[in-house]
Amino acid sequence: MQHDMIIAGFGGQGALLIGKMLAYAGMHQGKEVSWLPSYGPEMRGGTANCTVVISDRPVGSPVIKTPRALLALNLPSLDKFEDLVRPGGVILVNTSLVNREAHRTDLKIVKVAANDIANDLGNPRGANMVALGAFVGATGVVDLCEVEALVRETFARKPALVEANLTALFAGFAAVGGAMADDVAATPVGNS
Amino acid sequence: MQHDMIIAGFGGQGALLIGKMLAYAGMHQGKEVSWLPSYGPEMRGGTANCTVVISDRPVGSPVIKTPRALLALNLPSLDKFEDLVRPGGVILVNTSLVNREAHRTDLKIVKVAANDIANDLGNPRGANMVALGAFVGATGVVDLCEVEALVRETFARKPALVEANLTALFAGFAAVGGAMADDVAATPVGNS
Amino acid sequence: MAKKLMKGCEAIGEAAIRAGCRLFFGYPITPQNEIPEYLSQRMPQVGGTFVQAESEVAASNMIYGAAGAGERVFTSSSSPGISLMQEAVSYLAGAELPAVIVNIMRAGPGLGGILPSQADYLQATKGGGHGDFNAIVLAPWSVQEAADLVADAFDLADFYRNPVYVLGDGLVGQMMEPVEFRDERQPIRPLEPKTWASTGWKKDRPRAVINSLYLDADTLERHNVDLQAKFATIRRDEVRWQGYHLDGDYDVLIIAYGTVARVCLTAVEELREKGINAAILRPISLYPFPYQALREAAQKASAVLVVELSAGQMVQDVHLALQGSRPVHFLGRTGGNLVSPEEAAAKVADVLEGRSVEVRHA
Amino acid sequence: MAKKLMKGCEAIGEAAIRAGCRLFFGYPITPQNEIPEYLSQRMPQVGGTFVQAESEVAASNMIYGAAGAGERVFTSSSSPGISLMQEAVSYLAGAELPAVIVNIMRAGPGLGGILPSQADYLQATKGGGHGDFNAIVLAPWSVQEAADLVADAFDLADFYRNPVYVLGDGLVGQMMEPVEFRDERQPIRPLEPKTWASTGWKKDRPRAVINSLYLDADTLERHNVDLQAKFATIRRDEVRWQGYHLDGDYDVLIIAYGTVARVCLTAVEELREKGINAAILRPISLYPFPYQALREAAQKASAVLVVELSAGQMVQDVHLALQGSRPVHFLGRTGGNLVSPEEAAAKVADVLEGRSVEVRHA
Amino acid sequence: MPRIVIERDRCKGCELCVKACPQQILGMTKELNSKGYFFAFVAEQKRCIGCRVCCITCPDVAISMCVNGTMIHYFRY
Amino acid sequence: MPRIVIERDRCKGCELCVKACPQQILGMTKELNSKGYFFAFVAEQKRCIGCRVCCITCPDVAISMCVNGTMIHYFRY
Amino acid sequence: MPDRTQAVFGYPSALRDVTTHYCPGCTHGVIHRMVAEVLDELGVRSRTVGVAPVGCAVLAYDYFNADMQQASHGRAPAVATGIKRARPDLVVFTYQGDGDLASIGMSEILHCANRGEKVTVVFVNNAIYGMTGGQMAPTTMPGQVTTTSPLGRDVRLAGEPIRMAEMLCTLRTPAFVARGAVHRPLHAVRTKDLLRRAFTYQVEDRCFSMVEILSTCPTNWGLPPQEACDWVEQTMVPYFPLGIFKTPDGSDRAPRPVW
Amino acid sequence: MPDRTQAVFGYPSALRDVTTHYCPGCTHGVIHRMVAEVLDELGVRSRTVGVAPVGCAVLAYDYFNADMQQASHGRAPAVATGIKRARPDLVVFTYQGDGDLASIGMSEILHCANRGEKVTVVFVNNAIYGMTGGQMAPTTMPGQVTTTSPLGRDVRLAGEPIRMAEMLCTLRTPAFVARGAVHRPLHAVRTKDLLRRAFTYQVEDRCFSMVEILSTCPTNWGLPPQEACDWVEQTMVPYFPLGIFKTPDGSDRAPRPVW
Ligand SMILES: Cc1ncc(C[n+]2csc(CCOP(=O)(O)OP(=O)(O)O)c2C)c(N)n1
Ligand SMILES: Cc1ncc(C[n+]2csc(CCOP(=O)(O)OP(=O)(O)O)c2C)c(N)n1
Ligand code: SF4
Ligand code: SF4
Ligand code: SF4
Ligand code: SF4
Ligand code: SF4
Ligand code: SF4
Ligand SMILES: [Mg+2]
Ligand SMILES: [Mg+2]
Repeated sequence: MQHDMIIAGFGGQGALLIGKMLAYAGMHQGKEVSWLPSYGPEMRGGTANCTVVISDRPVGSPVIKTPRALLALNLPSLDKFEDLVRPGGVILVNTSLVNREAHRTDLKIVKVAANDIANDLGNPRGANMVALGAFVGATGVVDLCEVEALVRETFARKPALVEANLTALFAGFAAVGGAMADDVAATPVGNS
Repeated sequence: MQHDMIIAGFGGQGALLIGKMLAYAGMHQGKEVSWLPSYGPEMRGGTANCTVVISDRPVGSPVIKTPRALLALNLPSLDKFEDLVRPGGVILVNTSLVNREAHRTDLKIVKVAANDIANDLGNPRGANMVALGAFVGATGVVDLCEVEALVRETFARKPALVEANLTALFAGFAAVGGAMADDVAATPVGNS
Repeated sequence: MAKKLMKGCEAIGEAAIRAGCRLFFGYPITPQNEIPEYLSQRMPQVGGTFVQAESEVAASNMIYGAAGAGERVFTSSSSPGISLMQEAVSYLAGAELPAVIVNIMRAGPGLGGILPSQADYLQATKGGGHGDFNAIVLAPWSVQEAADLVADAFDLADFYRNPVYVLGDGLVGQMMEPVEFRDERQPIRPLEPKTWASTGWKKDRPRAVINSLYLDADTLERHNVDLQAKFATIRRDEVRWQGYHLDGDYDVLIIAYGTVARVCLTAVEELREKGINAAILRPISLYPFPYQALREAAQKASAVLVVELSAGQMVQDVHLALQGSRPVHFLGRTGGNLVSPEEAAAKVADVLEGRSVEVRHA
Repeated sequence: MAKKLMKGCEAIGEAAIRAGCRLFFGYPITPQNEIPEYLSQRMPQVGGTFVQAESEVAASNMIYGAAGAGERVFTSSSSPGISLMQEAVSYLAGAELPAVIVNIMRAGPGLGGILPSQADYLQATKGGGHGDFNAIVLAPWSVQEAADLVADAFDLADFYRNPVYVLGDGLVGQMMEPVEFRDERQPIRPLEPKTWASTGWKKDRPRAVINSLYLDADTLERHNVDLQAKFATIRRDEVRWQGYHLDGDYDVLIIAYGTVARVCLTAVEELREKGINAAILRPISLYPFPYQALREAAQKASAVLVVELSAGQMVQDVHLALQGSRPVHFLGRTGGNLVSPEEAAAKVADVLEGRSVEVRHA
Repeated sequence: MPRIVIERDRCKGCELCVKACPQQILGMTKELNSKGYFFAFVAEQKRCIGCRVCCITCPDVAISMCVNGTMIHYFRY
Repeated sequence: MPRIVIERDRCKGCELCVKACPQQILGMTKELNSKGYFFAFVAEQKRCIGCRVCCITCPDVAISMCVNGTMIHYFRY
Repeated sequence: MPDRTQAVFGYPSALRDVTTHYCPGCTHGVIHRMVAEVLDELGVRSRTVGVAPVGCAVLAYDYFNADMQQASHGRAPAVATGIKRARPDLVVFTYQGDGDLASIGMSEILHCANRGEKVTVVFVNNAIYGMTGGQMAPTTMPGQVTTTSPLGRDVRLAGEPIRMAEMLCTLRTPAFVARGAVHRPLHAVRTKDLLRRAFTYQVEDRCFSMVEILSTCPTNWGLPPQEACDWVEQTMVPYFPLGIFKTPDGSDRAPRPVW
Repeated sequence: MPDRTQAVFGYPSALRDVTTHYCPGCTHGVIHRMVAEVLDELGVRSRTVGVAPVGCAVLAYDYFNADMQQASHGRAPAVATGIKRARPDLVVFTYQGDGDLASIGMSEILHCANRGEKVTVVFVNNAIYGMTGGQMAPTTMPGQVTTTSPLGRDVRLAGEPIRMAEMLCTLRTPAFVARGAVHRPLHAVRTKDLLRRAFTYQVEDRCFSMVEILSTCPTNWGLPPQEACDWVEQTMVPYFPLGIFKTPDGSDRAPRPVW
C-alpha cells in the first residue's frame, strides 16, 4: 500500500516541514518513505512544495505526478495541483487563505481554516500544525500518535512549544473529524 | 620518386635551418615537401633534428623511421641515426665534430669537414652552409642552383652575407665532388 | 545505527565522514550546497577539515594535494563546477591519486538551470579531461545507496589509486529518505598502507613523488600502458548493476540509472499489472559499464528502451553493448524536467506497438 | 597566392586572419606556441587584436564575449589548456555562440608530455563539458588542410552558431609544408548578418541577450530540443571524410584521422605493392562522425583496423558505426610515440593472418 | 510643491523608505498588493520637503517625484 | 687557508663565478667537460680570501670550499 | 496657469519596466537603478553592453534596457574584455557579486584591471553568497555566521575578509578604483557620483574603472532590511572604508618595503 | 698536526646530486640551492613536501631530496593547501614561476595567502615564460621583447608589470612577504635570510610566507648570464624594489582612500 501526497504553500507556511514530519512519522511506523522538495530557482517569496511517499514497500518513484492527496495551504497551490490529484483521492484546503471552492467532484474535498483556528488558539504561528493535524485526520496517511511523539521529540527542549503545537495539531485533527483515513488508503493503486 | 632525410646536430648548428632550406628548394623545384622538427622537452643544449621529405607525389608520412639520407653534424647524431638509414642510402658525416668512422657498409658514406672548411674560409659561422652544400652534392635531393637562389633571396638585404654563404655552400658542394646524386635517387622505394 | 531521515546531500557528507574521510574542499553550487554546508558543521566535530575553496579549479587541486599526502579526501560540485575540474581530474588519474568527486548533476548546457539532470554522463564516463584515462563512476538511485556508494567510492579510489565520481542527479541530492549507516564497515577491497604518499621522506622508503609528467615518450607510453591495464582490471572487476524482473519473461528491457530507474520501476510494476512484461537493468557503475550483463539481459527482450534525463548519452554505451543485436529506443527529458512513471509506461507501450522510432547512429 | 612553406601553427594563424578573424585570445602552451607568437606579430599588422590571456579559463571566456559581440574570434591551446576551457565551451554551445577552438593535442593524461597525441578525441567529440551539446570537430592531416579547415571552421561556427574545434595532433602543428591561401575565398555556407549579437541596442531589433540560463524547466527543455535539432542538422549535412583505394577491392579497411592517416596511407601504398589490399577511410569531421560512410566502406572488408595516437578512443565511434558487422582491430601508440608506416603495415598483416585480437566492449 | 507617488504594485514592502523619510510622512498599509506585500503610502503629502530621499532609497524604483515649479536640489543625484 | 674546488663536470660554463670573484682568480678552461662545456677553474688558489662569493654565485653548485683552521665569515650564509 | 509639473525622479529609461526577483529591501535594486540612471545621463545606453554575473544578479540581463551578456561564474571581466576588444566603441560594464568577483573570479578581475581594459566594473559586495543560499564569501566579516561558517567566520582558518578596492589600487596600470555604499541615502548619492565618474572614464577612453559598493542581503543575513542597512554601517564600513582609492592621474599606490 | 680542514661550503643534503636541466647561468639553480640549504639548516628536510610548478622548474621534483608533488599550472598553492591541511605537521613549500603564480595562478596564490595557509611560497620572477620559449609574463618589463610581444611589451595594451609582493602585502591576514634577488652574491645572501625567515615562520606555525625572488633567464632574454644579471639590476630592481613588505606582526598595509 502506498500513500503519496503533495504539500504546498507559500515559502514561510511550513509546507516542507509538514512534509518532513509526515515522512518521519511514516518512518517511525516502520514504513518506507521519501520526501522530495521542489527546489526551484533560488528566488524568494515563491511557493514551496514537497512530495511525500509513505509505502509498505521500497519507494519507487519519489516523483509523483498524480498524488493521492494534496494539502493546499494557499490559493496558488490549489490552482497548481488540484487537477493532478487522483480520482478518489483527498484534497485538504486551507480555507483561511483559499478564497475559492475546489471544483473537483471525483474526490474528497476537506476544508480547514488553519490560520483562523491557529489565531483563535492565540498561536498564529501554529497554523502549520493545525494543517498537519487536519491532513492526518483527513487522510490517515500516518497515525496521529506518531506525529504527536514527533512533536514532543522535536521541541523536547522547549516544553511550552510542545504544548502549543500539540494543541494546534489536535485542533486541526478535530476540525476535520479525523475519520476518513481508511477511505483514502483504500484507493486502488497500481504499484502498491 | 621520394627523397627523405634526417638532418641532425647540436642546437646551434643549424640542422633545422638546413632542413628548411632543403624543403624550400624542393618546393621551388615543384616538388611536394614536408619538414618536421623534433620538438623534444624544452631543455636547452640538446640535440635538434628534422625530417625532410621531398617527393614527386603528395607526401605520405612526414615521419620517417628509416630515411634514405642522413646529415650527421655531430657525433650524437651519428650515434642515434646511423643504424636507421636505409641500405643503399647516404650518410654525410661532418668529420670536424665526429671523431669516429661510420660503421655501415651497405650504403654510401660521404665525409665533409664542415667546420674546418668554414674556418679556412674565415667564416666559422658558415659551417652549416658548407654542410648544406656538401649534402646537396652528396645526395642530389635538390638542385644546387635552387639552393643558391634561396640563399640570395634569404639574405637579399645583406649582400655581404650572400657572398660569404654562397662561398661556403659551393665549397661544401665541391668538397664532396657533387656527383653522386642519381645513385641515391635511384634507391628502390616502395611508395614513391 | 538507527535509520535517520536525511537529504541525499547530507547522507553523502555523513557517509564520507564514516568512511574515514576527514578532509573536504569544495565550492558552493546548487543543487549540492547541503554537502559543504553539512560538512562545515560536521567536520570540526570529528576533528576534520572543511575548506571552502575559492573555486572548483582550486578545490580540485586541493584534493590532489591532500590525496597525494595520503589522506582520504573528497569534493563535490554540480555540472558547471565539474567542468572546471576536468584538468585536475586528468592530473589525478595521471598521477594515480585516489579521490572522490561527487557530481549532483543539474541541467545544462552552459549555466542552464538548477533542476535535476543526467547530462554529464559522457563527461564522467568518456572524455571529460584530456588524455587517455577513466574515472570509476558510480550512480546511486536512493539516499541509502548514495551513502553506501560514497563509502565504496573511497575504497575503490584507494585500491585503484584513481579518481572516482559519484554521479547523482539533482533528485538524489535533494530528497530525504531513511538512511542507515553501518557502524562497523569493512573496506570492500584489501587496502595497503599508502607508502607512495608524500608525507616527508625519512629515507625508509623511496622518495615519494606525485607526478604525471614524463617527458620521454617511451616512459610516458609505459605509464599509459600501466594505466590501461589498471582500467582493464577495473572493467573486469568493478561492474555493478541490478536487474528487476530479469528472471521472468519480458518484451521490453529498460535501461536506466539513478532515480530515473526508480521511476521506471514504478512504471514497470504498473505495466506488469496490466499484463505488459517489462524488465529493468540498472547500471550502478557507469564506468565500468555493464556491457555484458546488458547484452545477456537483452536477449529475452524484443526491444531495449533507454530512459535518461538527457538528450541520450547512455544510449551510446547501450549501443556499444548490443552491437545492433536489439533495436534501441530512447526516452529522455532535459532542462530539469523529470520522467514520470506514466510517461515511461506510455513509452514502453509505444515501443511494443511500433509507435516508437529506433535510435541509430547515422 | 603562391605557395609558402609554413609551420602548421603559423598556417592556422594566417588562415584565421584570411578568414576575417581579427581577434585572438590565448595562453601559451607547447606545442602550439607558434600560433599566439605568429598572431602577436600578424594581428597588429592587419589592425587586429592579439591578447595574451592570463589563463585558458580567461581566454575561453574572452572569446565568449567577443563572439557575443558578433566578431569572428578564436583561441588555441593544447590538451591541459583545453580541459580548462570545458566550462566555457559548454557556455558557448548553450548560448549558441560561434567560436573556433584549436587544440594541438599533446600526450596525457595530466601534465603528460609535449609530444603529439590524439587522446582528446572523446573530450572533443563526446563529453568534454557538462550538459547536452556537441561541438563540430574537424581534424586536418596536413598543413594545407589545417589552413583550409580553419577557414571552414569559422564559416561553420557562424552558420550554426556553435563552437567548432580544429583538432590537430602535435605533428600538424609543428611540421612545415607548402601552403596556399586562396585569395578570393567565399564562405562555404550562406551567412546572415549577426543581428543576435550584443552590439548596443538602438531599438532597431529585439534586445540582444547572450545567455544560457533558463530557470524554467520547460523553457530550458525547449532550448535543448532546439539545440538537438541543430545537432541533427549538423550530423546530416556536415559529415566530411576521404577514402583512399575504396574503389578497388580490399581486405582490411583502415580508419585513421590526422597525420596518422598519412602514415597509414604510406603503409597502404607499400602493402599494395606487395599485393596486400587495404584501403583507408579518413574521417575529417570527427563530429559529425562519418558513421554511414564507414558502415558502407566496411562492407567490402573482412576486418577494420583503427589506428590512433591514443589508447583507443575513435574505436568507440567505429563500433557505433559498424554495430558488430565487422571485427574491429586497433593499433595505437601513446606517450608521444608515433605510429610508423612499418608498424601500420605489420598490423595489417597481423590482422589478415589472424595474429591480431579483435577489440570489443566487454 | 513636490508630489510623491508610490506605485502600489511595484512596492515590496521593505519599509526602507518609511524609515528613511526625514519628515516621517510615509507609512505602510495593512492591505496586500498584487504581489502579496503590504505596501508603502504617502501619509502626509503636504509636509514633504522634496528631498528625494525616499526615491533614492527604494530598491524597487516604486517611488517617483514631481514638482510643480522650480526646486533647488542640494545634491546632484 | 681556504681551498676552492670546482667540480669539472658539474660546471656549465656560465662564467658567473669568474665575473663574481673579487680577487679575479678564477678562469675558464679551453677544454670541454663531459657535458660539453668549457668549465671554470681556480687559477690562483693562494690569493683566495675565502669570501665564498664564487660558491654562492654558482647556479650549479659546482664550487665548494674547505678551510683549514677557523675563519671569520662576514655574513651568515 | 500653465502646468509646470516636472518629474524630478522617475523610472530610468535604461532600466526595464519589470519587477526584479530581488528580495524586499535588497539593495541590489538601488544599485541597478543608479547604474541605469548613469547610462541615461551619459546618453550611452544605446551603445552599452552589460555583463551579468552568476549570482543574485544573474538576471540583470533582464533588467537593463541594453544589450547584455550573461557570463560564467567569475569570468565577467574576461567576457567584458572580449566584448571591448571586439568593439572598442561600446560601453561595457560588468555587474558582479563578491563571490563572483573576489572568489572564483579573482584572477579575471585582477588581470582585466591590470591590462587596463577600458570597461567599468560594478562590484556589489554583500559579504555573502546570496544566490546559493548564504555561504561564506571572501568578504564575509570575521565572526559572521553563514551556512558554511555556522559558528561564524574563523579568521584563523578562513582568513580575513578581502578588500578588493585596496588590492586593485596597488596595480600600476592607470585605473579608477573607488568604494561606495547604498545603505543610507547620502551614501547612495555619493556612490552614484562614483559610478558616473567610473563610466565617464570609460566613455573618455581613459582607463579601467571599478566601483565596489557595499550592499545588503537581508535574506541571508537574517535581518530586516533596515537592520541590514545598519549592519553595513556598523560592521562593514569600518573594515571597508568608503572613498576613492585610485584615479588614473594619481601616483603609484603600491606599498613600499617596510625595511 | 691534526687535519683541521673543514668544509664551509658544500653541496646541500636537501638537494639531489643530479645535473639540473637549467640553462647555463640560469639563477633557478641558485634559488634551488638556497632553498635546500635552508631546509638543511632548519633540520626539516625529512618532514618537508615541496610542490613543483609547471614552468622551467617543473622538474624540481627531481632536484630536491624530499617528497615532492608536481602541481598543475598555477595551482601549486591549492595543492600546497591540500597537503598542509591534510598533514599540518609537514613543512610545505611551493616553487613557482611568474607565469605560474602571477598569471594563471593569480587566484590560487591570493586565496592561499588570504586564508593564511601555513606554507612557504618561493616565487621566481624572471619576467618571462622560460619553459615555453619566452612569451610575455605578467611581470615582463615595459618595452621588453618576448615572443608574444615582438615589439616590446606595450603597456597600453598589456598593462604594467604586476608586483605580487606589493599586492599580497595589502591582505589583512598575517603573513610574511618579501622580495629578494640573486643576481649579485650579496643579494643572494640577503635572499637566503629571507627564505630562512619565511620557512621559520612556517615551522613556528605562525603564518603564510612568500619570498619573491628576481631571477634571470639568459636563454629567453637573449643575454649572456652576466649581462642577464646586470639587466636584473638595471631594469627589474628599480621596478621591483627589494625588501620585506610585510611581517605577521606588522600593521595593516592596505592603502587608505585618497579622498
Ligand atoms: C562554476 C560555478 N560555480 C558555482 C556556481 C554556483 N553559484 C551561483 S551564484 C554563486 C555565488 C554568488 O555569490 P555572489 O557573487 O556574492 O553574488 P550574490 O548572490 O551575493 O549577489 C555561486 C557559488 C556556479 N553557478 N558556477
Ligand atoms: C594549463 C596549462 N597551460 C599552459 C601550460 C604551458 N606552460 C608550461 S610552463 C608555462 C609558463 C612558465 O612560465 P613561468 O611560470 O614564468 O616559469 P619559468 O619557466 O619562467 O620559470 C606555460 C604557459 C601548461 N603546461 N598547462
Ligand atoms: S521626498 Fe523626502 S520628505 Fe518627501 S516623502 Fe520623500 S523622503 Fe519624505
Ligand atoms: S522602499 Fe520601495 S519597496 Fe520598500 S516599502 Fe518603500 S516603496 Fe515599498
Ligand atoms: S672564495 Fe672568494 S676569493 Fe676565493 S675564489 Fe671564491 S670568490 Fe674568489
Ligand atoms: S658559476 Fe658554476 S657553472 Fe658557472 S662557470 Fe662557474 S663553476 Fe661553472
Ligand atoms: S538573497 Fe540576498 S542578495 Fe540575493 S536578492 Fe535576496 S537579499 Fe538580495
Ligand atoms: S629557459 Fe630561462 S628560466 Fe628556463 S632554464 Fe633556461 S634560462 Fe632558466
Ligand atoms: Mg554576494
Ligand atoms: Mg618565468
